[in-house]
Amino acid sequence: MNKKEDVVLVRVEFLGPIQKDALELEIVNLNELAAILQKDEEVKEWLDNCAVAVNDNLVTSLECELKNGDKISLLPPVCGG
Amino acid sequence: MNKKEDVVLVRVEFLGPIQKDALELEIVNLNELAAILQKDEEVKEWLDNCAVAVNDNLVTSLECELKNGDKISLLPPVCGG
Amino acid sequence: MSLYDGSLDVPGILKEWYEAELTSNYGAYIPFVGTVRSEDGIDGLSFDIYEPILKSWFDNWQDKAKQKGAVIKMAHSRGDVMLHESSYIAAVFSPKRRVALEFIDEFVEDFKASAPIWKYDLKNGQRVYAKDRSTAIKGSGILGAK
Amino acid sequence: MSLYDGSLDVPGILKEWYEAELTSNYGAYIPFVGTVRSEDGIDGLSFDIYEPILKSWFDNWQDKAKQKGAVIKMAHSRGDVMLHESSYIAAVFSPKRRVALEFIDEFVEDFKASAPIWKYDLKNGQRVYAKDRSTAIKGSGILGAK
Repeated sequence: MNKKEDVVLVRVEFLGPIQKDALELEIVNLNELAAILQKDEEVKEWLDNCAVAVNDNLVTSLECELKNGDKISLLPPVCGG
Repeated sequence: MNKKEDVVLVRVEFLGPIQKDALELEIVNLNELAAILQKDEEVKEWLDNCAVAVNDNLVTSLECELKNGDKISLLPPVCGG
Repeated sequence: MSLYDGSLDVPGILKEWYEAELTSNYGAYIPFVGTVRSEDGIDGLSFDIYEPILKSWFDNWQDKAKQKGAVIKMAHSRGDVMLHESSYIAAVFSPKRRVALEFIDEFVEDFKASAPIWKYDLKNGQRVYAKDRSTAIKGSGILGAK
Repeated sequence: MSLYDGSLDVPGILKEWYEAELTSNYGAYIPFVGTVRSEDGIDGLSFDIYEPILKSWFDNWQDKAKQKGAVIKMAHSRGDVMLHESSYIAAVFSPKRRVALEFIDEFVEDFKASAPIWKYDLKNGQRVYAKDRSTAIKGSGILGAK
Protein backbone atom coordinates (compact mmCIF):
# COMPACT_ATOMS: atom_id res chain seq x y z
CA MET A 1 0.00 0.00 0.00
CA ASN A 2 2.70 2.53 -0.93
CA LYS A 3 0.62 5.56 -1.78
CA LYS A 4 2.45 8.25 -3.78
CA GLU A 5 2.02 10.81 -1.03
CA ASP A 6 3.84 8.59 1.45
CA VAL A 7 7.16 8.94 -0.33
CA VAL A 8 9.55 11.09 1.67
CA LEU A 9 12.25 12.39 -0.63
CA VAL A 10 14.87 14.67 0.91
CA ARG A 11 17.83 16.51 -0.55
CA VAL A 12 21.22 16.30 1.17
CA GLU A 13 23.74 19.06 0.45
CA PHE A 14 27.44 19.07 1.30
CA LEU A 15 28.76 22.54 2.02
CA GLY A 16 32.15 24.23 1.78
CA PRO A 17 35.13 21.95 1.26
CA ILE A 18 33.22 18.66 1.05
CA GLN A 19 33.63 17.76 -2.60
CA LYS A 20 30.39 15.93 -3.21
CA ASP A 21 27.27 16.60 -5.23
CA ALA A 22 23.91 16.77 -3.49
CA LEU A 23 22.03 13.52 -2.94
CA GLU A 24 18.30 12.82 -3.25
CA LEU A 25 17.41 10.19 -0.66
CA GLU A 26 14.24 8.44 0.38
CA ILE A 27 14.64 8.46 4.17
CA VAL A 28 12.35 9.41 7.03
CA ASN A 29 14.83 10.35 9.75
CA LEU A 30 18.45 11.30 10.41
CA ASN A 31 19.34 7.86 11.78
CA GLU A 32 18.83 6.51 8.30
CA LEU A 33 20.98 9.31 6.89
CA ALA A 34 23.77 8.52 9.36
CA ALA A 35 23.72 4.86 8.37
CA ILE A 36 23.94 5.73 4.66
CA LEU A 37 26.69 8.34 4.99
CA GLN A 38 28.82 6.19 7.28
CA LYS A 39 29.15 3.79 4.34
CA ASP A 40 30.08 6.58 1.92
CA GLU A 41 33.86 6.68 1.49
CA GLU A 42 33.87 10.30 0.28
CA VAL A 43 31.91 11.65 3.24
CA LYS A 44 32.69 9.28 6.10
CA GLU A 45 35.79 11.14 7.30
CA TRP A 46 33.83 14.42 7.64
CA LEU A 47 30.97 13.13 9.76
CA ASP A 48 32.56 13.45 13.21
CA ASN A 49 33.13 17.17 12.63
CA CYS A 50 30.07 18.12 10.62
CA ALA A 51 27.10 20.07 11.91
CA VAL A 52 23.71 19.22 10.42
CA ALA A 53 20.93 21.57 9.40
CA VAL A 54 17.40 20.63 8.38
CA ASN A 55 15.81 23.34 6.26
CA ASP A 56 18.62 25.69 7.34
CA ASN A 57 18.07 25.15 11.06
CA LEU A 58 20.91 23.48 12.91
CA VAL A 59 19.85 20.30 14.72
CA THR A 60 21.75 18.66 17.56
CA SER A 61 20.09 15.26 17.74
CA LEU A 62 19.15 12.49 15.34
CA GLU A 63 15.60 12.43 16.73
CA CYS A 64 14.22 14.42 13.87
CA GLU A 65 11.47 13.21 11.54
CA LEU A 66 11.87 14.25 7.94
CA LYS A 67 9.14 15.43 5.61
CA ASN A 68 9.00 15.21 1.86
CA GLY A 69 11.08 18.01 0.31
CA ASP A 70 13.23 18.68 3.37
CA LYS A 71 16.71 20.03 2.75
CA ILE A 72 19.52 18.64 4.87
CA SER A 73 22.89 20.41 4.91
CA LEU A 74 26.20 19.16 6.22
CA LEU A 75 28.48 21.92 7.53
CA PRO A 76 32.15 21.03 8.02
CA PRO A 77 34.40 23.06 10.40
CA VAL A 78 34.23 26.80 9.76
CA CYS A 79 36.71 29.67 9.72
CA GLY A 80 35.31 33.02 8.71
CA GLY A 81 37.07 36.35 9.05
CA MET B 1 73.25 83.26 55.70
CA ASN B 2 70.56 82.94 53.00
CA LYS B 3 72.62 82.53 49.88
CA LYS B 4 70.72 83.27 46.65
CA GLU B 5 71.24 79.72 45.32
CA ASP B 6 69.49 78.18 48.33
CA VAL B 7 66.12 79.61 47.33
CA VAL B 8 63.78 76.90 46.07
CA LEU B 9 61.07 78.50 44.02
CA VAL B 10 58.47 76.18 42.49
CA ARG B 11 55.49 76.82 40.25
CA VAL B 12 52.13 75.28 41.10
CA GLU B 13 49.59 74.91 38.28
CA PHE B 14 45.92 74.08 38.61
CA LEU B 15 44.61 72.11 35.66
CA GLY B 16 41.23 71.68 34.02
CA PRO B 17 38.24 72.98 35.95
CA ILE B 18 40.14 74.41 38.93
CA GLN B 19 39.68 78.12 38.42
CA LYS B 20 42.91 79.39 39.89
CA ASP B 21 46.00 81.07 38.51
CA ALA B 22 49.38 79.42 38.97
CA LEU B 23 51.28 80.12 42.19
CA GLU B 24 54.98 80.69 42.70
CA LEU B 25 55.92 79.26 46.08
CA GLU B 26 59.11 78.99 48.11
CA ILE B 27 58.74 75.45 49.45
CA VAL B 28 61.07 72.45 49.60
CA ASN B 29 58.62 69.56 49.74
CA LEU B 30 55.01 68.55 49.11
CA ASN B 31 54.13 68.52 52.81
CA GLU B 32 54.60 72.28 52.80
CA LEU B 33 52.44 72.53 49.70
CA ALA B 34 49.70 70.48 51.35
CA ALA B 35 49.74 72.75 54.40
CA ILE B 36 49.46 75.86 52.23
CA LEU B 37 46.71 74.58 49.95
CA GLN B 38 44.61 73.20 52.78
CA LYS B 39 44.25 76.80 53.95
CA ASP B 40 43.29 78.02 50.46
CA GLU B 41 39.50 78.34 50.23
CA GLU B 42 39.49 78.15 46.43
CA VAL B 43 41.48 74.94 46.25
CA LYS B 44 40.73 73.11 49.49
CA GLU B 45 37.64 71.29 48.21
CA TRP B 46 39.60 69.80 45.29
CA LEU B 47 42.49 68.33 47.26
CA ASP B 48 40.96 64.97 48.23
CA ASN B 49 40.38 64.15 44.55
CA CYS B 50 43.41 65.71 42.92
CA ALA B 51 46.39 63.84 41.57
CA VAL B 52 49.76 65.57 41.78
CA ALA B 53 52.52 65.67 39.21
CA VAL B 54 56.03 67.01 39.68
CA ASN B 55 57.61 68.02 36.38
CA ASP B 56 54.81 66.11 34.59
CA ASN B 57 55.41 62.86 36.47
CA LEU B 58 52.59 61.71 38.72
CA VAL B 59 53.66 61.22 42.34
CA THR B 60 51.79 59.17 44.90
CA SER B 61 53.45 60.25 48.14
CA LEU B 62 54.37 63.52 49.82
CA GLU B 63 57.93 62.29 50.37
CA CYS B 64 59.28 64.23 47.47
CA GLU B 65 62.00 66.88 47.72
CA LEU B 66 61.56 69.84 45.42
CA LYS B 67 64.26 71.61 43.45
CA ASN B 68 64.34 75.18 42.28
CA GLY B 69 62.24 75.57 39.12
CA ASP B 70 60.14 72.44 39.63
CA LYS B 71 56.66 72.48 38.17
CA ILE B 72 53.88 71.00 40.27
CA SER B 73 50.51 70.26 38.65
CA LEU B 74 47.21 69.47 40.33
CA LEU B 75 44.97 67.22 38.25
CA PRO B 76 41.30 67.05 39.27
CA PRO B 77 39.09 64.07 38.27
CA VAL B 78 39.24 63.31 34.56
CA CYS B 79 36.76 62.27 31.91
CA GLY B 80 38.14 62.01 28.40
CA GLY B 81 36.38 60.46 25.44
CA MET C 1 24.80 42.30 6.76
CA SER C 2 26.49 42.67 3.39
CA LEU C 3 28.45 40.13 1.38
CA TYR C 4 30.87 41.26 -1.31
CA ASP C 5 32.68 39.43 -4.09
CA GLY C 6 36.39 39.87 -3.36
CA SER C 7 38.04 42.24 -0.89
CA LEU C 8 36.26 44.91 1.13
CA ASP C 9 36.52 48.67 0.70
CA VAL C 10 37.28 49.20 4.40
CA PRO C 11 37.39 53.02 4.52
CA GLY C 12 34.21 53.20 2.46
CA ILE C 13 32.28 50.73 4.62
CA LEU C 14 33.46 52.25 7.92
CA LYS C 15 32.37 55.65 6.63
CA GLU C 16 29.01 54.39 5.37
CA TRP C 17 28.17 52.77 8.71
CA TYR C 18 29.37 55.78 10.72
CA GLU C 19 27.27 58.17 8.68
CA ALA C 20 24.24 55.87 8.74
CA GLU C 21 24.14 55.97 12.56
CA LEU C 22 25.33 59.53 13.04
CA THR C 23 22.08 60.81 14.52
CA SER C 24 21.00 57.57 16.22
CA ASN C 25 22.55 58.81 19.47
CA TYR C 26 25.01 55.98 19.94
CA GLY C 27 28.00 57.03 22.03
CA ALA C 28 30.28 54.17 21.01
CA TYR C 29 31.12 52.69 17.59
CA ILE C 30 33.58 49.79 17.53
CA PRO C 31 34.46 48.18 14.21
CA PHE C 32 36.61 45.08 13.96
CA VAL C 33 38.51 44.77 10.67
CA GLY C 34 40.11 41.50 9.58
CA THR C 35 42.92 41.70 7.03
CA VAL C 36 44.73 38.88 5.23
CA ARG C 37 48.20 38.39 6.71
CA SER C 38 51.23 37.16 4.87
CA GLU C 39 52.13 33.83 6.48
CA ASP C 40 53.09 30.34 5.36
CA GLY C 41 53.78 31.63 1.87
CA ILE C 42 50.12 32.15 0.94
CA ASP C 43 49.10 34.50 -1.85
CA GLY C 44 45.72 35.15 -0.27
CA LEU C 45 42.62 33.50 1.13
CA SER C 46 39.36 32.44 -0.42
CA PHE C 47 35.95 32.05 1.20
CA ASP C 48 32.78 30.02 0.69
CA ILE C 49 29.69 31.24 2.50
CA TYR C 50 26.41 29.45 3.16
CA GLU C 51 24.14 32.43 3.22
CA PRO C 52 20.83 31.14 4.67
CA ILE C 53 22.38 29.97 7.94
CA LEU C 54 24.74 32.93 8.10
CA LYS C 55 21.73 35.20 7.86
CA SER C 56 19.79 33.48 10.66
CA TRP C 57 22.93 33.39 12.83
CA PHE C 58 23.37 37.13 12.23
CA ASP C 59 19.70 37.94 12.82
CA ASN C 60 19.90 36.14 16.14
CA TRP C 61 22.85 38.31 17.19
CA GLN C 62 21.05 41.43 15.98
CA ASP C 63 18.15 40.52 18.32
CA LYS C 64 20.57 40.10 21.23
CA ALA C 65 22.14 43.47 20.40
CA LYS C 66 18.73 45.15 20.23
CA GLN C 67 17.90 43.92 23.73
CA LYS C 68 20.90 45.89 24.97
CA GLY C 69 20.04 48.95 22.92
CA ALA C 70 22.86 48.21 20.47
CA VAL C 71 23.09 47.47 16.76
CA ILE C 72 25.52 45.24 14.85
CA LYS C 73 26.79 45.51 11.28
CA MET C 74 28.79 43.02 9.32
CA ALA C 75 30.47 42.76 5.93
CA HIS C 76 32.30 39.73 4.55
CA SER C 77 34.02 38.73 1.34
CA ARG C 78 33.11 35.83 -0.94
CA GLY C 79 35.81 34.30 -3.12
CA ASP C 80 39.41 35.47 -3.28
CA VAL C 81 40.99 38.12 -1.07
CA MET C 82 44.69 38.74 -1.56
CA LEU C 83 47.46 39.61 0.93
CA HIS C 84 46.92 42.84 2.90
CA GLU C 85 43.36 43.11 1.65
CA SER C 86 40.47 42.86 4.11
CA SER C 87 37.78 40.18 4.15
CA TYR C 88 35.77 40.92 7.27
CA ILE C 89 34.32 43.88 9.13
CA ALA C 90 32.00 43.66 12.11
CA ALA C 91 30.86 46.67 14.12
CA VAL C 92 28.81 47.42 17.18
CA PHE C 93 27.09 50.71 17.95
CA SER C 94 25.77 51.23 21.46
CA PRO C 95 24.77 54.11 23.71
CA LYS C 96 27.57 53.38 26.23
CA ARG C 97 31.05 51.96 25.83
CA ARG C 98 30.87 48.85 28.08
CA VAL C 99 28.11 47.20 26.05
CA ALA C 100 29.97 47.84 22.80
CA LEU C 101 33.33 46.63 24.13
CA GLU C 102 31.84 43.40 25.44
CA PHE C 103 29.59 42.83 22.44
CA ILE C 104 32.28 43.18 19.78
CA ASP C 105 34.40 40.60 21.60
CA GLU C 106 31.57 38.09 22.03
CA PHE C 107 30.32 38.64 18.50
CA VAL C 108 33.70 38.22 16.82
CA GLU C 109 34.48 35.08 18.85
CA ASP C 110 31.12 33.48 18.09
CA PHE C 111 31.51 34.47 14.46
CA LYS C 112 34.78 32.54 14.35
CA ALA C 113 33.19 29.50 16.00
CA SER C 114 29.78 29.45 14.33
CA ALA C 115 29.42 31.46 11.13
CA PRO C 116 29.02 29.09 8.14
CA ILE C 117 32.03 30.36 6.21
CA TRP C 118 34.87 28.19 4.93
CA LYS C 119 38.39 29.47 4.43
CA TYR C 120 40.93 28.29 1.87
CA ASP C 121 44.58 29.20 1.46
CA LEU C 122 45.57 30.38 -2.01
CA LYS C 123 49.02 28.93 -2.54
CA ASN C 124 50.89 27.89 -5.68
CA GLY C 125 47.72 28.27 -7.72
CA GLN C 126 45.79 25.87 -5.44
CA ARG C 127 42.79 26.54 -3.19
CA VAL C 128 43.43 24.49 -0.03
CA TYR C 129 40.85 24.18 2.78
CA ALA C 130 42.30 25.68 5.99
CA LYS C 131 41.35 22.59 7.97
CA ASP C 132 43.75 23.13 10.87
CA ARG C 133 42.46 26.65 11.56
CA SER C 134 38.79 25.67 11.29
CA THR C 135 36.40 24.98 14.16
CA ALA C 136 33.64 22.38 14.21
CA ILE C 137 30.30 24.11 14.82
CA LYS C 138 28.84 23.36 18.26
CA GLY C 139 26.73 20.20 18.10
CA SER C 140 28.76 18.71 15.26
CA GLY C 141 29.26 14.99 14.90
CA ILE C 142 25.72 13.62 15.31
CA LEU C 143 26.03 11.72 12.03
CA GLY C 144 29.32 10.09 13.04
CA ALA C 145 29.70 6.45 14.09
CA LYS C 146 28.76 5.99 17.76
CA MET D 1 48.59 60.48 18.99
CA SER D 2 46.87 63.48 17.41
CA LEU D 3 44.90 66.27 19.05
CA TYR D 4 42.45 68.34 17.04
CA ASP D 5 40.62 71.58 17.73
CA GLY D 6 36.91 70.71 17.62
CA SER D 7 35.29 67.53 16.33
CA LEU D 8 37.08 64.68 14.58
CA ASP D 9 36.78 63.71 10.92
CA VAL D 10 36.07 60.08 11.80
CA PRO D 11 35.93 58.56 8.28
CA GLY D 12 39.10 60.42 7.33
CA ILE D 13 41.05 59.34 10.41
CA LEU D 14 39.90 55.70 10.22
CA LYS D 15 40.95 55.65 6.57
CA GLU D 16 44.31 57.31 7.25
CA TRP D 17 45.19 54.80 9.98
CA TYR D 18 44.00 51.82 7.94
CA GLU D 19 46.05 52.85 4.94
CA ALA D 20 49.12 53.66 7.07
CA GLU D 21 49.24 50.07 8.38
CA LEU D 22 48.04 48.31 5.24
CA THR D 23 51.29 46.49 4.57
CA SER D 24 52.41 46.09 8.21
CA ASN D 25 50.87 42.60 8.25
CA TYR D 26 48.43 43.20 11.09
CA GLY D 27 45.45 40.84 10.89
CA ALA D 28 43.18 42.83 13.20
CA TYR D 29 42.32 46.55 13.34
CA ILE D 30 39.87 47.66 16.03
CA PRO D 31 38.97 51.32 16.32
CA PHE D 32 36.83 52.70 19.14
CA VAL D 33 34.91 55.85 18.22
CA GLY D 34 33.32 58.06 20.89
CA THR D 35 30.49 60.33 19.79
CA VAL D 36 28.67 63.03 21.75
CA ARG D 37 25.21 61.80 22.78
CA SER D 38 22.17 63.93 23.29
CA GLU D 39 21.30 63.65 26.98
CA ASP D 40 20.34 65.98 29.82
CA GLY D 41 19.61 68.74 27.34
CA ILE D 42 23.25 69.44 26.48
CA ASP D 43 24.25 71.17 23.25
CA GLY D 44 27.63 69.49 23.21
CA LEU D 45 30.74 68.82 25.23
CA SER D 46 34.00 70.68 25.63
CA PHE D 47 37.42 69.33 26.56
CA ASP D 48 40.58 70.57 28.23
CA ILE D 49 43.70 68.48 27.74
CA TYR D 50 46.98 68.54 29.62
CA GLU D 51 49.25 67.41 26.85
CA PRO D 52 52.58 66.56 28.58
CA ILE D 53 51.06 63.93 30.87
CA LEU D 54 48.69 62.67 28.18
CA LYS D 55 51.70 62.09 25.97
CA SER D 56 53.67 60.15 28.58
CA TRP D 57 50.57 58.12 29.49
CA PHE D 58 50.09 57.30 25.79
CA ASP D 59 53.77 56.49 25.21
CA ASN D 60 53.63 54.06 28.12
CA TRP D 61 50.66 52.26 26.50
CA GLN D 62 52.44 52.25 23.14
CA ASP D 63 55.35 50.43 24.81
CA LYS D 64 52.97 47.87 26.30
CA ALA D 65 51.38 47.37 22.87
CA LYS D 66 54.78 46.95 21.22
CA GLN D 67 55.65 44.14 23.64
CA LYS D 68 52.64 42.26 22.29
CA GLY D 69 53.47 43.04 18.67
CA ALA D 70 50.64 45.57 18.48
CA VAL D 71 50.38 49.29 17.82
CA ILE D 72 47.94 51.89 19.22
CA LYS D 73 46.64 55.08 17.67
CA MET D 74 44.63 57.82 19.28
CA ALA D 75 42.91 61.04 18.30
CA HIS D 76 41.08 63.43 20.63
CA SER D 77 39.34 66.78 20.40
CA ARG D 78 40.23 69.97 22.24
CA GLY D 79 37.52 72.54 22.88
CA ASP D 80 33.92 72.23 21.77
CA VAL D 81 32.34 69.18 20.13
CA MET D 82 28.64 69.38 19.39
CA LEU D 83 25.89 66.72 19.52
CA HIS D 84 26.44 63.72 17.24
CA GLU D 85 29.99 64.80 16.50
CA SER D 86 32.89 62.63 17.62
CA SER D 87 35.60 63.61 20.08
CA TYR D 88 37.63 60.44 20.55
CA ILE D 89 39.09 57.63 18.45
CA ALA D 90 41.43 54.96 19.74
CA ALA D 91 42.58 52.00 17.67
CA VAL D 92 44.65 48.88 18.06
CA PHE D 93 46.36 46.97 15.27
CA SER D 94 47.72 43.53 16.07
CA PRO D 95 48.71 40.38 14.22
CA LYS D 96 45.93 38.29 15.83
CA ARG D 97 42.47 39.17 17.03
CA ARG D 98 42.68 38.20 20.75
CA VAL D 99 45.43 40.71 21.52
CA ALA D 100 43.55 43.50 19.75
CA LEU D 101 40.20 42.68 21.39
CA GLU D 102 41.72 42.66 24.87
CA PHE D 103 43.95 45.67 24.27
CA ILE D 104 41.24 47.99 22.99
CA ASP D 105 39.15 47.22 26.08
CA GLU D 106 42.00 47.78 28.56
CA PHE D 107 43.21 50.86 26.73
CA VAL D 108 39.80 52.56 26.55
CA GLU D 109 39.07 51.82 30.21
CA ASP D 110 42.43 53.14 31.39
CA PHE D 111 41.98 56.15 29.13
CA LYS D 112 38.73 56.94 30.92
CA ALA D 113 40.35 56.52 34.34
CA SER D 114 43.74 58.13 33.75
CA ALA D 115 44.06 60.37 30.71
CA PRO D 116 44.42 64.02 31.81
CA ILE D 117 41.39 65.33 29.94
CA TRP D 118 38.54 67.28 31.50
CA LYS D 119 35.03 67.25 30.16
CA TYR D 120 32.45 70.04 30.32
CA ASP D 121 28.81 70.07 29.35
CA LEU D 122 27.79 72.85 27.00
CA LYS D 123 24.34 73.85 28.19
CA ASN D 124 22.44 77.14 28.02
CA GLY D 125 25.58 78.93 26.90
CA GLN D 126 27.54 77.68 29.94
CA ARG D 127 30.56 75.37 30.14
CA VAL D 128 29.95 73.18 33.19
CA TYR D 129 32.55 70.71 34.50
CA ALA D 130 31.14 67.14 34.27
CA LYS D 131 32.10 66.43 37.85
CA ASP D 132 29.73 63.50 38.43
CA ARG D 133 31.04 61.59 35.41
CA SER D 134 34.69 62.24 36.21
CA THR D 135 37.11 59.85 37.89
CA ALA D 136 39.88 60.78 40.30
CA ILE D 137 43.23 59.62 38.90
CA LYS D 138 44.73 56.71 40.83
CA GLY D 139 46.83 58.02 43.70
CA SER D 140 44.77 61.20 44.06
CA GLY D 141 44.26 62.88 47.41
CA ILE D 142 47.80 63.05 48.79
CA LEU D 143 47.46 66.79 49.37
CA GLY D 144 44.17 66.41 51.27
CA ALA D 145 43.78 66.74 55.02
CA LYS D 146 44.80 63.51 56.80
